[in-house]
Amino acid sequence: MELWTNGAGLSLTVVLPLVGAVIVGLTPRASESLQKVVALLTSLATLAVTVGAALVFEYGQGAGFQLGTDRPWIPGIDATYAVGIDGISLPMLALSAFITVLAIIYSWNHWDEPKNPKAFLLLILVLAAGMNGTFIALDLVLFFIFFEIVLLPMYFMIGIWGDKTPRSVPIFGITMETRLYAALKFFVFTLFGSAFMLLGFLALYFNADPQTFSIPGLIAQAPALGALPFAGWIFAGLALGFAVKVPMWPFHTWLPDAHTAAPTVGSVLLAAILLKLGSYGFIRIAIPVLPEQAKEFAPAIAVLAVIGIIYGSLACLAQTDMKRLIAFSSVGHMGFVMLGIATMTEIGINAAIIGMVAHGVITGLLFFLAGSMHHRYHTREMARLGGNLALMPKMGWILSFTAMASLGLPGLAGFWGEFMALLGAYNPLPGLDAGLFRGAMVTGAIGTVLTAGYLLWMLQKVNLGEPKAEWAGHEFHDVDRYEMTAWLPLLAFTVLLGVYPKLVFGATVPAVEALVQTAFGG
Amino acid sequence: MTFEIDYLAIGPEIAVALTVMAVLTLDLLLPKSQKYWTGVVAVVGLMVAALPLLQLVADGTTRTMLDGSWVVDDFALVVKALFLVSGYLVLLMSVGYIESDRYYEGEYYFLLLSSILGSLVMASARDFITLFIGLELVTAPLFLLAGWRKGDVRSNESALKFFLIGVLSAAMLGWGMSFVYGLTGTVSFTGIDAALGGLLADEAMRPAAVLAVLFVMTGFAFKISAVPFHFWAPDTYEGAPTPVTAYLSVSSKAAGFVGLLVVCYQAFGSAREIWAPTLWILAVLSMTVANLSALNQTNIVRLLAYSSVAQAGFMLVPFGAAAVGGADLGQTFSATIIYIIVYAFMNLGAFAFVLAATRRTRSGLISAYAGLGTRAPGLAFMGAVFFFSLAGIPPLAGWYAKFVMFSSAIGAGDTWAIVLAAIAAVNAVIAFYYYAKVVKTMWFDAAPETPDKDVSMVPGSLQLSLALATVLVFAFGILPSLADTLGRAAQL
Amino acid sequence: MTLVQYLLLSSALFSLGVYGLLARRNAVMVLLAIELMLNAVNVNLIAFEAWIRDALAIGQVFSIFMITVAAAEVGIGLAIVLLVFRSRETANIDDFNLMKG
Amino acid sequence: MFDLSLAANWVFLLFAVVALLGGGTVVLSRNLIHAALGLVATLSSSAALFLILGAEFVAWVIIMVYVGAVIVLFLFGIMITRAPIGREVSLDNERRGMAAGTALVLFATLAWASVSAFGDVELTGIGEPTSTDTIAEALFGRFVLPFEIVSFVLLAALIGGIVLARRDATPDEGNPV
Amino acid sequence: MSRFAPLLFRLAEETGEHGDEVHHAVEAGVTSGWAVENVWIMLLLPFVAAFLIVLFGRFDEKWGHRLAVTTTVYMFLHGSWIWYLNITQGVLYEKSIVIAEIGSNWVLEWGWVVDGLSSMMYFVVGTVSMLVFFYAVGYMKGEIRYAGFFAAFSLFAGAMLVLVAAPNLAQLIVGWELVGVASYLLIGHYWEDKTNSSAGMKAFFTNKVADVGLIIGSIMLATAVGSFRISDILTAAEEHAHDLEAVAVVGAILLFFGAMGKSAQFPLHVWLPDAMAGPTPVSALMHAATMVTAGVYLLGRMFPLFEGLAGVEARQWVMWIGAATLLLTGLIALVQRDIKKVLAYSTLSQLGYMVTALGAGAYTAGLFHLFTHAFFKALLFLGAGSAIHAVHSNDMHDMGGLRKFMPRTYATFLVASLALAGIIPLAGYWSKDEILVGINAAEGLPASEFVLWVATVGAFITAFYMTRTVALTFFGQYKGHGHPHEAPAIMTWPLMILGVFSVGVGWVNIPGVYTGFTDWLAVRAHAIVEHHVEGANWIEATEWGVALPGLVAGVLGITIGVIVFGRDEGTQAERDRFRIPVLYPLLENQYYIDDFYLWLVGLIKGPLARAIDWTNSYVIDAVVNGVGVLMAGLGRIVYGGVDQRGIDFAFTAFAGAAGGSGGLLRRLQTGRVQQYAGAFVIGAVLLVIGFTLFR
Repeated sequence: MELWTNGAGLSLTVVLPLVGAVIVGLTPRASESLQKVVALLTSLATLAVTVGAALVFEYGQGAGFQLGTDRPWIPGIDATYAVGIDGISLPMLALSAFITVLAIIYSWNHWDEPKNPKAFLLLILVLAAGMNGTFIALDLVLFFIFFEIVLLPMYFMIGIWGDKTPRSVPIFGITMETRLYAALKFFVFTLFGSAFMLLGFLALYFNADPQTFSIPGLIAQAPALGALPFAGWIFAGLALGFAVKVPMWPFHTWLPDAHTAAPTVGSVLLAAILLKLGSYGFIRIAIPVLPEQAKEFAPAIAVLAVIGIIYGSLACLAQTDMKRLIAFSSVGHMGFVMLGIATMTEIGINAAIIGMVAHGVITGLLFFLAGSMHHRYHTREMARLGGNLALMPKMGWILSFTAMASLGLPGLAGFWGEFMALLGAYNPLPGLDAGLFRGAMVTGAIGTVLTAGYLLWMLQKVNLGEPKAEWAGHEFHDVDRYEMTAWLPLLAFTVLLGVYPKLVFGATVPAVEALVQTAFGG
Repeated sequence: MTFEIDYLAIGPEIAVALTVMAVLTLDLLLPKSQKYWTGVVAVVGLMVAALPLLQLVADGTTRTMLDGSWVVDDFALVVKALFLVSGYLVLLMSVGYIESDRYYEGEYYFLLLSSILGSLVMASARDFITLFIGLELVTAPLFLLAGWRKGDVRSNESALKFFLIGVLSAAMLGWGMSFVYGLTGTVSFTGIDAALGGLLADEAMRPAAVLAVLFVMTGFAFKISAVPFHFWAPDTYEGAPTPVTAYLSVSSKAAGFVGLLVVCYQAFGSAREIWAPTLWILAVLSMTVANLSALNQTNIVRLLAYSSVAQAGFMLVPFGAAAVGGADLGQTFSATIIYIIVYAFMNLGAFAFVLAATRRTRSGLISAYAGLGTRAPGLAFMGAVFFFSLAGIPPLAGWYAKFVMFSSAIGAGDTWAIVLAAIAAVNAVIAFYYYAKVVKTMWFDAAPETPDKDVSMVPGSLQLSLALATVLVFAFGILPSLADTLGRAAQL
Repeated sequence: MTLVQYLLLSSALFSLGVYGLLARRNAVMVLLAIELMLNAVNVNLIAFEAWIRDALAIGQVFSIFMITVAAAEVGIGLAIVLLVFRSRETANIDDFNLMKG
Repeated sequence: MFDLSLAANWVFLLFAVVALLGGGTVVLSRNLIHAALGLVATLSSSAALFLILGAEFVAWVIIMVYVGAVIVLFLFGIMITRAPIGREVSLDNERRGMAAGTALVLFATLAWASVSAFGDVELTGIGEPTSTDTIAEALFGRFVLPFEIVSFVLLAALIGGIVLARRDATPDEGNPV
Repeated sequence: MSRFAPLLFRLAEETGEHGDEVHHAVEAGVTSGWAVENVWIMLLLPFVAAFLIVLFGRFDEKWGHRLAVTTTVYMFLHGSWIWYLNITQGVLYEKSIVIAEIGSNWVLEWGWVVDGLSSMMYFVVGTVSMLVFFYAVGYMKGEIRYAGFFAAFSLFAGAMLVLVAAPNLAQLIVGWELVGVASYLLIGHYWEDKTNSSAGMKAFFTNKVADVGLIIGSIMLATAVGSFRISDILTAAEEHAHDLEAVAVVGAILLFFGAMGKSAQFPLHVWLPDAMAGPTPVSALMHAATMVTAGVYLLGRMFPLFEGLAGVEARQWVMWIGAATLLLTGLIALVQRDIKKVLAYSTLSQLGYMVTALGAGAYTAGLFHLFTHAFFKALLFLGAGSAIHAVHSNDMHDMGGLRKFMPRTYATFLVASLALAGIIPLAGYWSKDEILVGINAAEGLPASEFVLWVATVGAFITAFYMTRTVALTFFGQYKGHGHPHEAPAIMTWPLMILGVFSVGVGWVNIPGVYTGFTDWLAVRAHAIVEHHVEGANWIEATEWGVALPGLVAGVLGITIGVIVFGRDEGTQAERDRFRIPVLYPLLENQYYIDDFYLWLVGLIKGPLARAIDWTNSYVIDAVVNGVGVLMAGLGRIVYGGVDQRGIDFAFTAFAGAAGGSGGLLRRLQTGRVQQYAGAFVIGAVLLVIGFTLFR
């Protein structure tokens, strides 16, 4: 079909949400249901396009990008509107489109103060455009644009609908509202990273011959680029930009604040998709374009990843705020993703991708749950919760299930990412220090114990035990229709991915194989 | 010797000059209540001036006259178009502002148009005398306009400071030009360029040559308000009427850059070893000092003043990158132009927003914008667009300006250029903080209890300028080739 | 006669002007100092022209422009001083410190 | 070098000293009127020097424009602003030392550059006045555009100056920014 | 010895050099057919049941047992059928369904293995599950979350089957951890009480710690071989593949570490006694068939590796740990008052036997003990549950004299106790005897004589505490409240069936008479080499030098037990309070291992976690915030100090040197415009000088 051969189909994943955003923006502020319907329909249409793309996608074809196009955009700097997907981006694109729909469904009757559905839905749709765009972009400039576009809506989401309780900044004796602190921190941190990432992109461009921003074009020139005397610096710039987004220790501190402060849907999108932009960047750009440098940096990445795993888990154990605990857990989980990437092997990178998808599904759901519980209890202090399973059985069981999935229970989605990352780390790419990676593997495996520890501990505090006296007279509404509609698909996917990981591997394996073959010569 | 005048080549200038006269005459004839017609004439005049410009564009050939002292090439056409459009936007912004008080409408437009005329002259001037006079014509009316709010002592003070520094810079510029003349025996750029290289190589001549080059640069450094020649800017910006400030920060600054571009790349082309490192230092100083200073500002206009100093620093980055031997001068040249083009519209937008917002808040304090997001969402949206564009966040136009700026530095490839790029990158992050602070105040802070004093409609002309700037900021951001093509066409 | 003697004279005048600009308190005095500087430029231009003697007498033409501009500047400067004086009842520059930001 | 056997040099010395004394008065005098008169002295001496150098036209322009018009303007300014006429202690600010230092460094730099570059240039053919024709031709030929443009500078200064200097019946209410 | 005709695999029956060493390997009659090809139904059904119970349980709680019991009946039938096929013909079947292929050599699969070992487990799991499920229908009647209980129960059994069926290590890990989760849910069934939920957490968490070993070990072995398939790994082990050789010992020990968690070996045993917090049927199932046997099963499954390539170096640890467990936990059982805790520690001790046996290389003996133990231990728990159900207390000091009230329970419990004590001819005797013989034969292993002594002493201890338990519970006077009465039929029927098993299952492997069990288990794809006793009849075949001390130890234990607790029925509780000074507190506190773990966990959760959190806020974040504050401060300095004061800044330093500090303040307040101008000029001059001097 024409739609799929000229890139129009893929472009729709960006254009549709934007069109939706404009329509929502034009509706009168009072007609909320119209806005909701428009937003839902656009996101569903986007999902449909993504599904369509997944259907026409040729899975067997490893190398090369499909369904894309390459059109002139900014001739002055040789930047083109180049889009396309391969087996690595397809799952991420699908995840993004999928989570967006659920976020909008969930938003149907959940509005954080100061409500204003029009603005909120508009931001979700803009965010969706940015996220989808990042996953289809095949030009560094285009990638950069989409990578940055997501910042704005998220900044506003956190800043306007975020947590309004005061937060004191230790040591400096400053007190400000959590949302303001978090929004600023989120933005400045990411901007800092991406500024250096941009410098890296430019350095790649100028040292390529012919000069190009095209990702496939640069990959084709990887040997020459890798031989540059300062290629290590270029990689460091790229890595800094991506590492902040992932986030890797020690660039992670924006994450707990941003996730905790963001409104529920914001946290969900942040955790489910935005973090993946960083790790995706590593796989899509940093490694294939500068494989030799990636190899040089791999031990450092692995060490930081493992520190992140242990550090994140231990930090979780010290949290009293449920949402903050879940937020910190992302540091650990993304540590596994990065460990997988650091191995530079097929198995590790596949692990990273399925880990990303699984983390998106599971942690997204956890944030939904944390939000809904906050909605009902008006507190996230675990010391005040307890007996949730008795007060709201459905909510409680879903929470238990999701926590189990999050701790990497085999048979559920989270397992493969962790397990295979460890598997990859045991036998990293030849040439990498196997001893170090094996040490990382053991430490990472110990991290899984700690992960289990804090999640079980959270369950015990929140779900189990007798309900606290303060909730004695309260009527709690268990999971409602919209919540269930938004969560059931996630639950289903958690099981499906666990039982049949080929859902993701089917797409990724040939692509990753090609990637590793090209980068490291097999 | 006879000198032919090519009237088409000075067509835009003639049109503007006629408009100036028309405005002045009309001001004399019209009764007080009808003075707004002067504004209308001014706007129309600028539009008319675009006609010869379009003709020249269509014509396509480079026109040279008066012994090469007046050149109409692609560079001149692009920047003239920029001056006309930004002048047009400033006029639109001025209409409501000037009407709202007793601001001597006719004289105001007269002075503004004179300044625009000066900037047009600068674009084509290829000798020092013409350039000097053009520069003075840009600046002199602005000294006066800065003090236009006669009842406000801050305005008076700002005019005085601006004037004193301006004249000092004119004196230094004059001194420098006199030395250039003395050293080379000519004032035409091509002649100077030919002679300067030898002079710099001559041990005895070198001090004088350096002095000449740097004193000339000083004059332009004042105009673009680069640190440490920027001290007038915050005070003057704060005190001057806001449309004038907008003009100062955009057109006047752009005129300074145009002068700097032709002087550096043409007249002092062989003195790159002098001006490029100098501007490297000025770029670093401007970015760093201005950005850090801006962090603590409470007044919106003063904040924008420091912002514009910092942006000047970013615009100087390509010059600094040119210090590298192997730098692609075409690249660095067009990087500055593209930056100026993009900057013009987002900064004008920011000022238009300030004008519109201040009509509601009746205060220049940033904190007064609290809750604007709920009180006037459309306006606050545009404000966010302009401020984030200034911060360089995609998909707003500012990103591309920053992009080409970084690109020129990285493209030069030398360590110093990359250090400059890294400093610029850190500065871009710092700058984000204060731009975001304004947006934060508008959108995140709670609205004050007291209702707005004046919720009257924003004047149509101001709305138009806001809308135009918003559209352009989005258009340049999403399709940067619009600005890119113009910028790259504009080669000397 | 040597060129440099004129140049030294103008350098001295220029420097005196700078001193006045920096040290004087009264705005009118500062204006006077600036005139001194602009005049120094003229001395330069004429001296150079006397040496170069180009066909167009560029130095002289330039100095005429310089004088014209200087005259305009004086007019503007005095108007501003007058304006400031009217609102502040002083011409003392030290007092112009309203905007500290 | 400076040749004292040449009469022109004595003339130069005379006017140069007057010019410098005048300049000194401008920046050092504690009396505004004296300062203004100091400027007159400087400008007149430079006009004389211009005559020596053959720039007749410029010399007369200086006399007419500056001594005739500008100084009068200044005196008006001095009187309108009720500037203290007579000895005034506080005419200089506290940064005299700093200002003097700056000026000295500047002078040293300028002098060094001048001497280094033009230390050995002899001015020959002095006293042949440039004909006004030449200047007119340049002004209306090669430099016609700046000539036209500079009129706008003057016009702007004139009109704007009037507006600013004019005393308004009622002060405007003042926009906040 | 009966042998089946070789069909698929090589027949490897060779008599060892010493006559008593037998290589046995595969001889299978059944390699296809409905029963073995459709094991997936048995694997999937419990999960479907669990899902359906969750779905329908809220409409009617009865769906809980309806679905669950139906499932287990099916499991029993299918498992029994396969077991029957194995007994009669031998079964060997393996099926794998690819779920993902990664790269060139990594394949992820779901599948099932049917061979002697797994069909034994299918049978045990199916049978014991079914009986316990029936029992639970009565036991759990009216309890909170009745349906949910059965859902988790089904999950428990299903997970165990997934583990047992695993043809590859990845699936094994999946089943392994699912068992852990199900146990977490079941132990913490009464989660309103924090003790119970903590017990669940402890079980899960301890297992998770051990799983690290399993996962790393699996990864090491699988990487060395290039496949997760157990058969590939074992083939490589048989062929002494070079890659595997390098990691075999470490990998095997790590696998054993994983097994230590599930099979609760010392010192990872701490979770098992706490797991008594769950309802009694859970304990019965967990101790008999579904969870603790997993570790032993794993050792059995990987036995060719342990026996061959990993060798003594790995196996000695297995044996020692097993011996330590059987002795140390047996001792603790002596001092327990909670009847279920006694049984729990006895389970630990018996697991120690099994592990010791496998460590010593006695493959059949270890698994045979697993087989017999499953029945009598399930029976003991169900009997204890029945007693608890009657007196509403776990404390044996609240019981006493129950034989009068609950004759059926008493009779079956007694039989099971004797079986456990290893009294001839009950089931336990035969398996324990074989273990002792196996240890005796393990000459190559260091300290095997000592371990034999430990095992013999263990037999004495076992007999002693079981006697104590029976005495305190069923003899003497009733010390509790109310009138205890016999449990309903649905609970006693399973008891009696299990009683029959407890008596008879040992007879399937009597040396010299009928060694069917040995053959049944030998049906597998990879050869096992072990010491095996042959002879005309069991008296001849039995190595009495080993068997007799074991039997005597058991009898002695019972005798002393009867002497201590049996005589004066009125004061037995009194005598039970007898304390041996140092030893008793040590046993009472389980050698303080629990306390050590609690301290450790507390350390991690408390100070360490807080330290990390502190680091986050006060170090990393402090840097981040510090940069922000620094920038703001720098901004103030630059703005106020440099930008707004201009050159004064420089000149103040100038003047300061000259001692002119008096003018400082005034300087700072003077006219700014001239400072600007000064900066302007100075800036230009400095540049000129700079460029001229430093070109």
